[in-house]
Amino acid sequence: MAESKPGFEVRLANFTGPFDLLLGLIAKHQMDITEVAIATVTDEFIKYIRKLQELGGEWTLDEASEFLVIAATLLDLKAARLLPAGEVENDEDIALLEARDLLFARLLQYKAFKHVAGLLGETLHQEAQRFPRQVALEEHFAAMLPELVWKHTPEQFAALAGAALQPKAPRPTEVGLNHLHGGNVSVKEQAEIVGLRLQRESPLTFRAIISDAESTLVVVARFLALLELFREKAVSFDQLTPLADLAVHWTAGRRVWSAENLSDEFEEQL
Amino acid sequence: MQDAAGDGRAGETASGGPDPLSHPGTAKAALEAVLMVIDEPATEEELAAGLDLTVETVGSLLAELQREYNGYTVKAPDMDQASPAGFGSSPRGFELRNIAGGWRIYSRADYADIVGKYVLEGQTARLTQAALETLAVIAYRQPVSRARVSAIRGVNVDSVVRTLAQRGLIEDSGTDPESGAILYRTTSYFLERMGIGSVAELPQLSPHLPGLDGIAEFYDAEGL
Amino acid sequence: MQDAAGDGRAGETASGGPDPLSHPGTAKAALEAVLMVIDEPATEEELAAGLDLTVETVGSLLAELQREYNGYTVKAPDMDQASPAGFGSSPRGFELRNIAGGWRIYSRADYADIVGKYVLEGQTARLTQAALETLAVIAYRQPVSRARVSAIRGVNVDSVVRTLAQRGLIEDSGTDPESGAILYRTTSYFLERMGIGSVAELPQLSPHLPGLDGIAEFYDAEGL
Repeated sequence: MAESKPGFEVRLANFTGPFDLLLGLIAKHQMDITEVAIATVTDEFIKYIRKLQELGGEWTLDEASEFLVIAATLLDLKAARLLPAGEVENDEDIALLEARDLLFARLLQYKAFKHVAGLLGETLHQEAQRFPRQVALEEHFAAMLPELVWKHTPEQFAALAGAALQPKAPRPTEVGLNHLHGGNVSVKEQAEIVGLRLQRESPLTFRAIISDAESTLVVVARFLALLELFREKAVSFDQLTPLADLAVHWTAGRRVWSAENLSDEFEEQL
Repeated sequence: MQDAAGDGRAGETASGGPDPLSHPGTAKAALEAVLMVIDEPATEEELAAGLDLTVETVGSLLAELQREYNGYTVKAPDMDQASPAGFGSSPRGFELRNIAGGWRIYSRADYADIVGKYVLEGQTARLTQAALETLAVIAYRQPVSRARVSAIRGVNVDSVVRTLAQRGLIEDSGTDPESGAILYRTTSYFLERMGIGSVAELPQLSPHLPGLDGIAEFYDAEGL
Repeated sequence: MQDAAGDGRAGETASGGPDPLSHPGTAKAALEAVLMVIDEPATEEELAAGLDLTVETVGSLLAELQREYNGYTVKAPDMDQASPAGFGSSPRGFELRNIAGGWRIYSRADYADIVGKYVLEGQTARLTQAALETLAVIAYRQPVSRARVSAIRGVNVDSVVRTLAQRGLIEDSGTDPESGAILYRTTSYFLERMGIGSVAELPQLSPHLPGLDGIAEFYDAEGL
């Protein structure tokens, strides 16, 4: 498999999804899933997504967002590691722990399926060596078949054809997965919200900016949005002491600003 | 089985016209004749009904044919020593297999390369890794919605599911009463392609899930 | 022919992997494997080419197989007396026939009554909904491959297409030059049943259906 190769060459075709990529990275570092060095893996994961983005013409938004969800979770975990160790103090910490356990549980489960998928593939290949006898019915038997009852008028037949040829509308994805999958949180959208809010009132603490975030994912998205805004020189930060409240200042002035200006940058990055 | 020695002679005298199937030799050849025209696996019950034999008789005749096709050099212990020839001694180019709940004739795997030159149908392209993973999740979690498969794989599986359905490996199996989501299951064609009798024969998933005993329940509780 | 006695042993050792066909036993089994699964009768030349044997060798192997299937009680004079078993002694349920220069395995005529009864069992005079829809797609998209029909219908149509062909409603119309897939078209029997003179007389599809050309591209884009 590609994972074992040095250099870990990235091609989109190498991975069937974010878990596959994550497993690949873990394997590359010869780490056990249960004791993954989050920081290392997160950085590489983000790096590879970025590289895939640069390479990939076939990279659809849909696929990208799946990778992004995992990336956000990893970032979240990495961020949590930077906090003073060990203490579970509030709901946020507990949520982080749950997010981590869930991620690893899903990763392990995926690994099991990936493995049996390999077994299925081998079996299917082995079995394809045998060809079933599947010949047309000998003519004298075919001639014995009862005369076909045919009641359709050409118009009825055409109606049938019309229905059969109608492209089937892709059926909507049916179950809400927000509790597991994360909703479709767009960094761009969050940047828009954060930007407008800061234009109205500045400075704001990070705590205030995320005070109405409905999920961890939104917190992560707003955090990423702020980093992007910082790169765009639209905001600046100050923090009086480590772990004190982070104050965010709007520095883009009164010039007309919208997240649209950032959109290309964002889409390429994530 | 004690009649096996007489098969040869019975077959010859029967060649003039249809013999009552009460004679085992004739019954076996008739069964073989039917196996030549079926185009999907036939169950022992179907064969028995069509041939007017008991299911037990059909079962033992099928086993006998299978053994003949696979070849043997020593005579089976239950064969009469007086039998002049027995039935074949080297493996034939084909085999009789019991898969997906039915019996069917297949070319022997040893000759795949040669047979493949003549058979265009049924030579399907290998499945991609993504398709295999999706198929595996559906096989082990069926009936299952696309959303759940997607949650396990971490990616959207809509187009892969469509491809698997077009290939006949999976099918709709109704909708989930709660969510209204379409549920998918594997088909008997999948079993045929896997060479197994039922999904119960798939390799166990649990050994691949070290220390994750609670996980399945956890996900079930999550309503996925 | 003097090698016939060794066939049994050769066959067994070969079961581990593909053996060179230079050994007559292996060649015969490979030939048998091909004959068992081909749908259209194959000429000796075609068989010789695929098996990498001379036409003469194929001819004598075919004769040998034909004799085995037809059964014999005394050993053929050219068979080594030391052969423990020879190959079969009673007629099999199938036979190898040469029709118009092509060879194929058929069910033995002696069992035609039984086979006919089996075939007719459960046969209906009506087409299933799946068969009707598939026929409709073929009628309006002909000539069309099964893969394409599968893509349009979202399910595997292999067995339905076989039924339609068996019913004489559709037929092979050559292969797609690009993919090599078999293309199907409707037959004159289909026109007869529809009561029309040509496919051009089929009613136009509803104008508010999306253009069929667009559909084609849509499905082609799916890589099918």
